Amino acid sequence: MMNKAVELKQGQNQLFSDPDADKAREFFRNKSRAMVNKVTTVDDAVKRLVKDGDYIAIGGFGANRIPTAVLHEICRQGKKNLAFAGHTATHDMQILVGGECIDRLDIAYVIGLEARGLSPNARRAVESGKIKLTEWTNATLSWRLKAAAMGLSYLPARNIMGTDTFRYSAAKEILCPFTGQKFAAFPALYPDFAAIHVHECDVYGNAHVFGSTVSDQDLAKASKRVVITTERIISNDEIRRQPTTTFIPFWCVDAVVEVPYGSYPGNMPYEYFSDEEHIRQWLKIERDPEEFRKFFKNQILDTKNFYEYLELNGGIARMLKLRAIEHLTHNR
Amino acid sequence: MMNKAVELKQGQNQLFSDPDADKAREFFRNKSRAMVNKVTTVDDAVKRLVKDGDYIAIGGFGANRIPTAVLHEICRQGKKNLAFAGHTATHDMQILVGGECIDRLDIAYVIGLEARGLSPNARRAVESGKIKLTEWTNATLSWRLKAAAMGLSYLPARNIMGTDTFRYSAAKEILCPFTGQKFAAFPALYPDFAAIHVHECDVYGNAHVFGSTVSDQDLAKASKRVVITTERIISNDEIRRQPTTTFIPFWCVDAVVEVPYGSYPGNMPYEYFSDEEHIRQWLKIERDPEEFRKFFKNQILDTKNFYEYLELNGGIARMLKLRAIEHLTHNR
Amino acid sequence: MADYNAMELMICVAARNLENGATVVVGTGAPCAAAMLSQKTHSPNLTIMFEAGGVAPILPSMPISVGDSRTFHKAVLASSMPDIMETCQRGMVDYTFLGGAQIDMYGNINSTMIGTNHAKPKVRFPGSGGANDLASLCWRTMVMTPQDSKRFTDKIDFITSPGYLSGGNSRYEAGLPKGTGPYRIITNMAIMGFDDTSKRMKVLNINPGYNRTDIQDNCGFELLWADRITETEPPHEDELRILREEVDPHRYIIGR
Amino acid sequence: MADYNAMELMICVAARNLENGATVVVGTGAPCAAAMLSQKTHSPNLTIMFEAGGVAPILPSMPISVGDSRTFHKAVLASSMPDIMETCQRGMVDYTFLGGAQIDMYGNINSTMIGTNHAKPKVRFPGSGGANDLASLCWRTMVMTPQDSKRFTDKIDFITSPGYLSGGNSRYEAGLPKGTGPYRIITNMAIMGFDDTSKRMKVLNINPGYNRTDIQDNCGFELLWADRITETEPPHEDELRILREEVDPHRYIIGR
Repeated sequence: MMNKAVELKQGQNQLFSDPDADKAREFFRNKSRAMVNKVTTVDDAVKRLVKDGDYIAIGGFGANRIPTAVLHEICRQGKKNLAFAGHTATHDMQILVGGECIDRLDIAYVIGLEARGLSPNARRAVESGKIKLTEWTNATLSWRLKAAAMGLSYLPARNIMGTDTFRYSAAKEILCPFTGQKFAAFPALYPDFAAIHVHECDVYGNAHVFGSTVSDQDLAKASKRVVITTERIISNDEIRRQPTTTFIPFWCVDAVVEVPYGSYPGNMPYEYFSDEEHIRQWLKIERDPEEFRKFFKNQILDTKNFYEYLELNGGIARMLKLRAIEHLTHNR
Repeated sequence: MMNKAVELKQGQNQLFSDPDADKAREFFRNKSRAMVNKVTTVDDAVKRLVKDGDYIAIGGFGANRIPTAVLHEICRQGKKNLAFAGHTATHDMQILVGGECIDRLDIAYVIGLEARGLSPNARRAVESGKIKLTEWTNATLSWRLKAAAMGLSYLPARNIMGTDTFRYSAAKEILCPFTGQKFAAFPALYPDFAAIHVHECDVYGNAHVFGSTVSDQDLAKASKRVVITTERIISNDEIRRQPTTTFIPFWCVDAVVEVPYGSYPGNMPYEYFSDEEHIRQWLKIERDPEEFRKFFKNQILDTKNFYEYLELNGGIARMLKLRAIEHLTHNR
Repeated sequence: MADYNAMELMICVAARNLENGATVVVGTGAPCAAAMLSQKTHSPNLTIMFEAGGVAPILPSMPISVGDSRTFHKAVLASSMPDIMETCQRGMVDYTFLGGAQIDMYGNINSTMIGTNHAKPKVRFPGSGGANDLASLCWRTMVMTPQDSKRFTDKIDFITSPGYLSGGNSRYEAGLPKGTGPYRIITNMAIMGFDDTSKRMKVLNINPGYNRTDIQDNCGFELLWADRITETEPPHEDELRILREEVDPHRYIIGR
Repeated sequence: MADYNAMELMICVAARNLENGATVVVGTGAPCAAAMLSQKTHSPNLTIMFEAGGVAPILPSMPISVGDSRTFHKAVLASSMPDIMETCQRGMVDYTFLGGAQIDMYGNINSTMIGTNHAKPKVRFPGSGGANDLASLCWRTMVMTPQDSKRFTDKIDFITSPGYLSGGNSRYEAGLPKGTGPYRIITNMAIMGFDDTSKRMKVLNINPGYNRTDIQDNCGFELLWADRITETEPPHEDELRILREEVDPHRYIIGR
């Protein structure tokens, strides 16, 4: 048991969102819980639900089950000064940094694309000093979202103490009231906006997700405004046939958009694998800022919508190839 | 925001289990995580996994998805001085009180059987002064289990403050380190033993549950020793066919017992409804302590096993009737 | 005017207080009937929730338990108790219903015990269950109860679930979420709310057939009275028809 | 003796340290290969976990991401990041692997930045990801890394993930779970553990072809030496065969 006279430290960096549970409750009190048809377009959803300066968070895991169409549209609409939850942010962050949308960054994992290497453009942005940085970890951001999903202002945990990750965070040390043990306290994270890509949902936003769910259930609950993109819309009857499977309930969701292949170039479990060639292309072109600006304009800013982007990158034929890779049938 | 000079209260009643996370970790360090065949009998599981004086908790919701065979066997083996988590404890508690197994009780909901009325025998026991009582609530016990499932020693929450429920609990008031808001702190509950009835699982204990899951996922994680009874054993291939559906993973589970109709006389969602006649019989007979002792001996203590108990109460024919009620086909 | 009993009146009044698009956690019995009636009349988009995890079921009949399979029959969601309670804690649940053995002028409720020795109660009741949680965390708590001066008492033996505690700002100062608390107390005699400042119980409507004296005589503490008290609107024909034919055809609840 | 490269040796050594019946959280690359090799040799009952939620998959190939669909291919469980991290926090996970740009004598690791100004780093790396969490919460942390005196340095620029912090009892005093910490540092030159009391890095085995001078010369801090240092057992024929034919047939990892 720890000595009660011990000094309690706190991280020195900035907290980019308000953890106050009563303020969040006041927002949620007025959020609609009516089960009404929420189907719309990506364009409309981003227009209505994302404001300059918002704190935003993205579902999935960097280049797995990501809502690419929403990320593109945020860039296309030129949203600015966003704070971003860099919770294993990989291709999702590449896009937002390409669009110069972010000026505050909660970091768990950023600028890397896991085994694929680092994003030169995201790295330049983070090294530039123009983006405010606060350090966290994957578990920490998960628990910050969980604290919000639970309607709290913080959660205790047993990691990050004693490190510089703590020092450059906005966490605090506390003592357990029962054991006297020292814990880290993580402030609740209530994002202003979240986008989550799912396998299927009904028009009300009741959604199914298959495979690892990362933090998306907590993210859907914690966020003030939520758009869901979905591989396919299913009937409400289908949701009611297996209520145990409902992963996100309708009341969390503000808008539903049907976007088949919506995680491309990311992996969508049980549907299609990631387009590793396309992602390699990004990483290569990013080395030259000028070339990357052209590529980004051509691929995202100048495409009318997500379908044009898919066409530009091989269309249905390419998608079928990625389906075969996902299902391990491509070498047969 | 609350004044920092505010007095922080604490509940005056006894805590029946140790919330220390490092002590729990020490236990879990030595708990086997090998994926081996754990199929056994109820008799063996109770012999090996329940000790006199243990803190025990039961899955499901009183008379819904309860591990009746394990409850009966605890009585049959005459386990004594158990502490019990009265987390919407209804027929499960009726059985354990009938067997005179309990001497410490964490109370959220006890002695009642919801819309059916109160259990005279459980009520006599709780009014007798022979059982130590500490008050909690349904959410509180859920969160105490969740704290343990998360590997913590407590969780903060926003209920029970200001009431006598708090006063006769073992909770404490704390202040949020970020907002200064007053919260209740609930000590983690790491039960020594839990029994959970599930729809299907493999021989390693990977389990599926359908319908409301109450607190059972946290219960399986929080408990030091866990027995699962299951309507049916399925193959490991079937588990691996849909890993998103796995509700309890093997490493939580110490023993697996196949017990069809295992929640009888309770409801098993999608399988069979509760036997309301049988439960009414209990409530009626309990009014006369002497009659109830005979009934309890005949029904539970003198039956060799759960199948004999089922036979005594109508056997397969009765079960088919309850299946028809569950599936709303009994009046057709 | 239709012929009806006190339970039918109370259910109709409760149902009218649940607006379209709201969320409500209910138990078994009258609260569940009120929510179902509300859905079938003016609030088709009312979301009914049960604390064990069932959300927006198509109820084939009255549940016996808030965790039985009826509570998630063809539901939109069958989740868990912490999920439902955290949804309440997050501020997404508008209404809940409570009952109990005793209630005081601040809407505090006792469902734990009668007596003074907690370790050896004179009469023991089930305890909080989810009542304290829902009363703490939902925005508005409603109570449907028969009224008499033993039940409506100056000093309840045990505060199981919080109303406005000792009145004024004491509920918020105790740490409970801002803006929450008891909203309506619906009895066989009257409908009560709470004074904005003192948080004491205040009569808003008087049920047909009762007067002020009846109501105060059957209450163990001094009631406040609204400036303009109107008679409770009795059940409409269509409310009664739906309640009797569709909601509770076996008269499990309204037949009591 | 079989012909092998440094990566193959390191993977074989790591694999031997994962005992049957244990649980291990791995990332992509060498740690995943080590865990797979261990399963296919002496630890068929080793449970491989990924931080995004995949548990005990039947891996059809090396994952590209710890959240891609390979990580839960025919898995026993596809859950969530908080679930995996809480399983670690509860004390149910035995091993994890970490990497980084810098490591010090107490096994603290930097994967965040080079430089002194956090707001404008000279070189920025991805940050903790799950590394700090796993290093904090799993029982034993292993590191597989090439060894040179820039990487093994007296003063790392940023402690991303905790080793034994400033040595002695400082890790536990900081609040991290009792009994956890770095266990083995596996390099191309040697295998290191940590002194029981000072918690400083200590050489246990020397890889074939290297000597004490090589090892100290390629380390920016003073190493401790075990009383009895043996030569690292080189990869066995069957380990190499399984590693090359079954674990990494395309030589994504061992070909580097």
